[in-house]
Amino acid sequence: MTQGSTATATGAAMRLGPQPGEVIDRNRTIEFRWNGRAYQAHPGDTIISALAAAGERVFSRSYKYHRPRGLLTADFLDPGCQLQVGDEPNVRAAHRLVEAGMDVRSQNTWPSLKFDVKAVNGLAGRFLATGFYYKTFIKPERLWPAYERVLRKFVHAGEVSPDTEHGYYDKRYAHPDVLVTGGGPAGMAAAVAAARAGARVLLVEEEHHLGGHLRWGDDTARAVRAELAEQVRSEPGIEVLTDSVVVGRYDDNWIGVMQRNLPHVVERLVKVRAKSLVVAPGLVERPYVFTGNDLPGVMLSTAARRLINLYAVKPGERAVVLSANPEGDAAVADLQRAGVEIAAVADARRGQRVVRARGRGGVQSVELADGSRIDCDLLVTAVGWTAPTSLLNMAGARPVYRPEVARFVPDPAHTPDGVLAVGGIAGDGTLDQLREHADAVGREAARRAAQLAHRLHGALPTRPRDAAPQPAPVTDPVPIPELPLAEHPELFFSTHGFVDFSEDVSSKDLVTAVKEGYDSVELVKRYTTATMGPAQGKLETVNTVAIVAAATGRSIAETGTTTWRPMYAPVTLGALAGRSFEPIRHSPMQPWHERHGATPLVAGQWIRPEHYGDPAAEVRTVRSGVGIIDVTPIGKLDLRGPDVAKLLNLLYVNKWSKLDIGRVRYGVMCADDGVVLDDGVTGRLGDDHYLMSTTSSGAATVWEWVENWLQTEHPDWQVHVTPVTTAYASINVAGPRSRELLGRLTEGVDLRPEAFGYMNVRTGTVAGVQDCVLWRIGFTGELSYEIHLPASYGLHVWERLIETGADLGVVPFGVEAQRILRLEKGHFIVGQDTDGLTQGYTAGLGSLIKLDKADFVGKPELAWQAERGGYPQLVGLLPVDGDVVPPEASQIITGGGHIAGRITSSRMSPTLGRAICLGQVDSGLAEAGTRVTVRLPDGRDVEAVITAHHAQVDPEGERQRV
Amino acid sequence: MSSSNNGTGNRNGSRNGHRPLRRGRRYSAWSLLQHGLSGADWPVTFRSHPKRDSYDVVIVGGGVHGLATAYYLAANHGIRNVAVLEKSYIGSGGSGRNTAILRSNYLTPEGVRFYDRSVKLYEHLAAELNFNVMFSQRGHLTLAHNDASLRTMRWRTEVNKLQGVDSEVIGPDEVKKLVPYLDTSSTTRYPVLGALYHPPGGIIRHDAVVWGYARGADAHGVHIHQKTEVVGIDVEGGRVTGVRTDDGHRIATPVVVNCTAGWSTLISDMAGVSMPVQTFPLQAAVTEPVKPFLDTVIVSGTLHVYVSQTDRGELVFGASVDPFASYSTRGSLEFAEGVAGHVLELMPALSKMRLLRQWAGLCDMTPDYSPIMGPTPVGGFYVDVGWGTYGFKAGPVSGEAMADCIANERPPEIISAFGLDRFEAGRLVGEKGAAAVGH
Amino acid sequence: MMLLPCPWCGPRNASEFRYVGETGPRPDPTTATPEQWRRHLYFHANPRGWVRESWYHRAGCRRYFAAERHTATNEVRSSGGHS
Amino acid sequence: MSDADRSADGPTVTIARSPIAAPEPLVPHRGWEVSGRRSAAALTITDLTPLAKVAVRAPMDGAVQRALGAPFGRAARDGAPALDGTLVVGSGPGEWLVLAPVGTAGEVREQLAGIVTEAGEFGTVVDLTHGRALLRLRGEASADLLAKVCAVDLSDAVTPDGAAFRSSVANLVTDVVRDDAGGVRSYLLHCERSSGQYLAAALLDAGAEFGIDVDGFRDPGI
Repeated sequence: MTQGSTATATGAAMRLGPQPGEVIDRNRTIEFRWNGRAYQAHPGDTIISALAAAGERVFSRSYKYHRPRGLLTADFLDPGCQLQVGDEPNVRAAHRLVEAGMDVRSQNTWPSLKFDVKAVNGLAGRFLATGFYYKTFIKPERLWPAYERVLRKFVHAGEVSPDTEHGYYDKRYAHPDVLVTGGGPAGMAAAVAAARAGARVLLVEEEHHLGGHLRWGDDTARAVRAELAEQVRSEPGIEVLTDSVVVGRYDDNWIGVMQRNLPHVVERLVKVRAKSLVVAPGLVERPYVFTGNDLPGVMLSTAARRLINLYAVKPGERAVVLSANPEGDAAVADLQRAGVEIAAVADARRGQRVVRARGRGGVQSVELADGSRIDCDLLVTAVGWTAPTSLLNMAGARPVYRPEVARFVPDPAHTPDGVLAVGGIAGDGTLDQLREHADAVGREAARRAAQLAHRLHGALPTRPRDAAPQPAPVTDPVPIPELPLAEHPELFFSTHGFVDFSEDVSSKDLVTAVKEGYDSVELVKRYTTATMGPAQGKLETVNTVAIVAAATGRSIAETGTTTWRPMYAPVTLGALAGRSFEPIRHSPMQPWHERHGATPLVAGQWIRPEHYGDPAAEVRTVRSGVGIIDVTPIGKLDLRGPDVAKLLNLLYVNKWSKLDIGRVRYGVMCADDGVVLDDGVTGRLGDDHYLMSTTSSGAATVWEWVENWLQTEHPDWQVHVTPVTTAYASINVAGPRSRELLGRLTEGVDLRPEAFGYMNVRTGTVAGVQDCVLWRIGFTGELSYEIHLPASYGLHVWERLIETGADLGVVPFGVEAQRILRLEKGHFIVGQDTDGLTQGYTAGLGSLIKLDKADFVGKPELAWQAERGGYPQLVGLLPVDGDVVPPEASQIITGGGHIAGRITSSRMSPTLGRAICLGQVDSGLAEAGTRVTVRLPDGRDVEAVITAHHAQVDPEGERQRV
Repeated sequence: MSSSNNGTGNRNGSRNGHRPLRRGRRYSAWSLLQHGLSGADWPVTFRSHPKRDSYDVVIVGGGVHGLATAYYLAANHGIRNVAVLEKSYIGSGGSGRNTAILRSNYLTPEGVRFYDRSVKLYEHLAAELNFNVMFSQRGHLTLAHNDASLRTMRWRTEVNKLQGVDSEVIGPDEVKKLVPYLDTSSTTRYPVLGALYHPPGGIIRHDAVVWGYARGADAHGVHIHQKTEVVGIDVEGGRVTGVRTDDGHRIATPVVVNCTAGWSTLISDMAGVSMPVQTFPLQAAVTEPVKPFLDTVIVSGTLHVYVSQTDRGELVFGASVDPFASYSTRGSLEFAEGVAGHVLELMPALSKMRLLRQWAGLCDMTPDYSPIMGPTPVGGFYVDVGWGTYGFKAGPVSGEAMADCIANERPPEIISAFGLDRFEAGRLVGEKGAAAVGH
Repeated sequence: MMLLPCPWCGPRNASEFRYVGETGPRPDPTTATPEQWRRHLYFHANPRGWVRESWYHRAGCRRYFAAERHTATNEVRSSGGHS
Repeated sequence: MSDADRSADGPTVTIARSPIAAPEPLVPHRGWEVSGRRSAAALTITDLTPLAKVAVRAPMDGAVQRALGAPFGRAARDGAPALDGTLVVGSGPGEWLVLAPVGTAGEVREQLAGIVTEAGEFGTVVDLTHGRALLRLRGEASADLLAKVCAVDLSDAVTPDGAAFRSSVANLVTDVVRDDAGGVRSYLLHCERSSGQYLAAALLDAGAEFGIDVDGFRDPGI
């Protein structure tokens, strides 16, 4: 590829003199690169207008046949104008403004745009007909992957680079009364009318300037544009977003808007909750289907007019115009003014038709239905319009086909109250009629918005109770004048040609599909992929429907359209993603952990220390001396009220009626299907005051679950639940010397075993911090105290423990050491040693579950489980070879590879110097002493013995009771 | 049950006047060449017929399950007097709305066996049906971002291996080799700790599967009635006697099979059979095409997203079902935002790709994320429903098993765990554990 | 996104809520048969139409409430206290 | 502050810290370590976590509510006489959060307990001073900033001065109080303490385009 640095910048062979409506800044010239060569443009040019001004007319190669493609619509939808710009693929180059230094390249060409090797596909076209994929490459089966690799090379698109940086994308919310989508004359008029009626209005325009088709119209049109634009500007209640597009309308007028022209961000998604939506996208000009209709030089009348009037680009030298409407006639006048020779005007209203365009690399001649053949390099067609009704369809409206106007028209009867349509999508008429209609609709949209606001805001708790009531909104609807629909001949196709340019689907393909039995428009779409390309059917759908209708002998109305789905316009993943909002949670001691080399562990939203270098050493220190662990994420619920004991009795499988003040108790919760839900200890701090702990991961779930039982089943119970998980920093001080360490820092609590025994709770002062809650419990199996202290002092107390315990050899320990300690002690972890179907008895809770309680959550299923027997059981296991740690999830098998259980937890025990496990096994294997076979991931089988206890260290629990 | 159909006798009514089909015109490169040269029309792939007054079996739902059931009833059991009733066009429901991912790396032995059979059938489906369904076995990766999901991956792997299914847990470096665009650095919010790699998994052309079965069933004499909605099911003395359709027909039949997704409760209600089912939308989306860079299917259970790239270059995205039950297929902006955010968490270089289209299908979720298959308390009324998000993967094996179940009047072993009676009996299937990391 | 009228906070985006779903009265645990109990646990009316269901305003007032919603249109016609 | 800076002997001085990293200079304030930074920017964010925060639960629309003076959805400074210098926020149906000057949590808790007792209703009082992070946004652009991270309509029609609501802010459940100060638009935001740093970072990021700056802690009461 040539390096542009050596090439001369290519000038402006086709640039016209100044045009009255032009949007380019002739005083400045910028340079960019096209396929490696330098080109010049004026600010305001689109990439394509600059290239067209330089005389370029081929911008891409087509999907299947690699035919050269040029300008068709000269706007966002243009199927032949998708280019690679730097690392951005599929840029709509007829919409994107040129920027200095842009590196623009054609896509899908090899080795070059002018000479494309894959163009031989064109010769093979008759064999690449509809559905050819389905009919071949069937046998031999083993060759399909090779065929597929070739197919994937032919993909018609740009490239993404693995080095693309994720730019700064952003979002915001907006709550306008009225959202107007489309800033043409009708959209502007509706916005102004709504604003003048008191509404806050958001006006969204896809192009870079307001004005719609007035921008490329005559002097009168431009004068009206200027007048309306000035009205919009002077209304303070209107916010205008240009180069922005509504991407979808969802339930209750929830609307996504993509905003592209911002200084601080690449793109911004505005999420709008509008009270009224006014849909004003205008009309999309429809291409005509005939042989050769995709040749560069065949373009729509709106494309020719845009080029001339907005960008001062001459679309060709000698033109044929096929005109069925005033837009086509206006194009003739524009072309003449631009100095384009008009070779012929074929007037479709008088039955004239184009049947073929010929040429290599571009139009060279055109054949009319009467057999005449005219040499030209430009064919402009004006054969009618498509109403882009997507947003209305997303609101539930079904468009109906009106043959006399040759287009689908929205059916207002099936449109929800909050959605109205103005402008070309609603009807035709003079500019004055459109403005009058839009004015009425704008006022009506404001009225409906005010009514809705009155209904929605009336009872909001956030409004002052004594505020004056909002004035009742006007109730009489604004009379909306009927818009006429202009008659238009039905022109869809004359001969076979391309229907979907981006998918390379021809009318012949559609007819073939129908003949093969794919005879509804949806099946045709799926079989041929017509309408599924980047223009999203806006150019192709109606022609597709017309051709399917003709092929099936049904009318267009009977055939109907395919479903228009969001997005209305393609939207970048970056804009949809926006900023990443993933809350994370830190304990107050996190700065210390980070300073002391903790390896972070992501546990849900929490970031926790997994270890501080050597988890096995941490375990040994806890067993022999003292360690401290940050257990702040443990869920904590403050429970107050006279009925707390009732609540605990309902939620836990064990009994709570007789828990004395100062005592804590372990409890397990099951759901009503008997499946283990959560566990933890709860302590009684006062008469009507309890502190409940839950697992870290279960904290939110348990809180919502508790509230559910209280609010829906027992609203009469007097209990208040306050989540206090992060109101407390939680530190577990564990190990034989923990009492000694704590004794040095604690005031107001007698730590002697006879005063503060196992499973008791006290409150007191630790390291000068008052209101600390101390639980004497033993998840690690050692003498240990769990301190819950006011969180703001967490770091202070932690640092004091470390300092004060230095001579005792205190170490911090992390989650991994805790997992090992608890496994040595045989405590199960909900969600690891149990799963979504593990009922209480399976988890070994038989002695805890009190079926003699009148009721508790899960009781019936647990009673039936006990009665049924034969359930799997959680057991302790010791591998016979103590050096082999069967990885968690290793399967326990019996003869023939039958699965009879699995290892749920396993570690090398630093205390015992051997492998230890917990596992679930079928009931027949649960007896202590049973030998089972464990299949390791590497395929080896090892033996393990079921033990009498889950605990392998101190099963009697003597160490924690000292 | 025996076939009362006259087999191939009524095949001459082809609309376009072609000679009668012999299992359709064979498709091949040779026939493609012939047609290319001669310009002749291809025969009709599947025909429409007038409705008969009675059929031996009426299947409700013209998706892959219904059509496969019809195909195997005819092909494997000689039961050809079968009607498939489809309220819209064939494949318009879940079959045409899923993300076309196939795999068999489930959690429970019964699940693995069942889906493995489905993958095996899919592997040879193109040849069986003489219709290229473009099954692309480019591998399937389920990423683990935390200990718990890594443990579940290992669990699935070990069960898979014991059932002879190719699965292994691989580390971040190997993952990076398979998917160079993936951010496998350890500093991301959701670091990739490893993945369950399942080489036989991949994607398929979902519509082609529907059309292939329709063509095969049609060739065996099955009647496919599109745009025919069932509005009632007649039950007398505890047995099905017929169905009524929206065009006023009553079709007599001793056997009705509910093969619908999204509508299974409504159809079962017509027969008076209540269901442990809730219907949720499942959304999907597709981007504009870019040059292929992603071979494997990527799934992240933690981030609720799955991604694959089609042979057309589009990325296809899916997520978990919507957060509340609904029969709406309208799609939501939150889905598009969420899926884009999660895809960029995994592959940050894709921020400039554009989402082109989003849609939704309906999923009938059961309490244990496993299907409901087989007979019901109403005689002759069978169900093949409750597929949650896994229905398309199970199309062939379900058709084969349901055909067997109907022909032999008892559920074959491969679906014995999936009976409707398991819920009242408290025998839920253990697939619940793997559901969080599905697709 | 559907706007869900919280009886306490007023209309809010549905994403602020947790869907609980169809809820029926819990059968008497002392007399329910396994079949009755499991019907309560697992079976749903799942209509395509109006349904009375429970929601939890997780990001708002943290109250459970019942709402009547049309499952095809997502229209909500009333919401109020629980049950 | 490194470990070496600490003296092993001497009386224990407890130091309370906010979860939100404070920009220099760090200064002590009534037992808290706070930022002494001063900013004159038009849009500022201030960490008010040291303020006392006490939660009250009691029946909605009962005697406690009458005494506190703020119904659900509204915040009030003219509550019970005993609560001078506090801001009473009606944060939920039958749920209040009382914000008060640093170090007054104990007194406020007792005063509130007295109100509950006097009302004769089932009510409870919980000190959440250490359970919540509290921030103030101040400046005319504060609503534009919030509109980037919060879906609730911030117009006067929906959330006028004194409005209190709980919603999702940057995907985090957050309590928001519109509390204009000196005629300038201002919002108080509070969330679970453990996510305070996350929320502050999200607000700073969203406010960058408006020139947001950190203004350190001052003890203005509330």
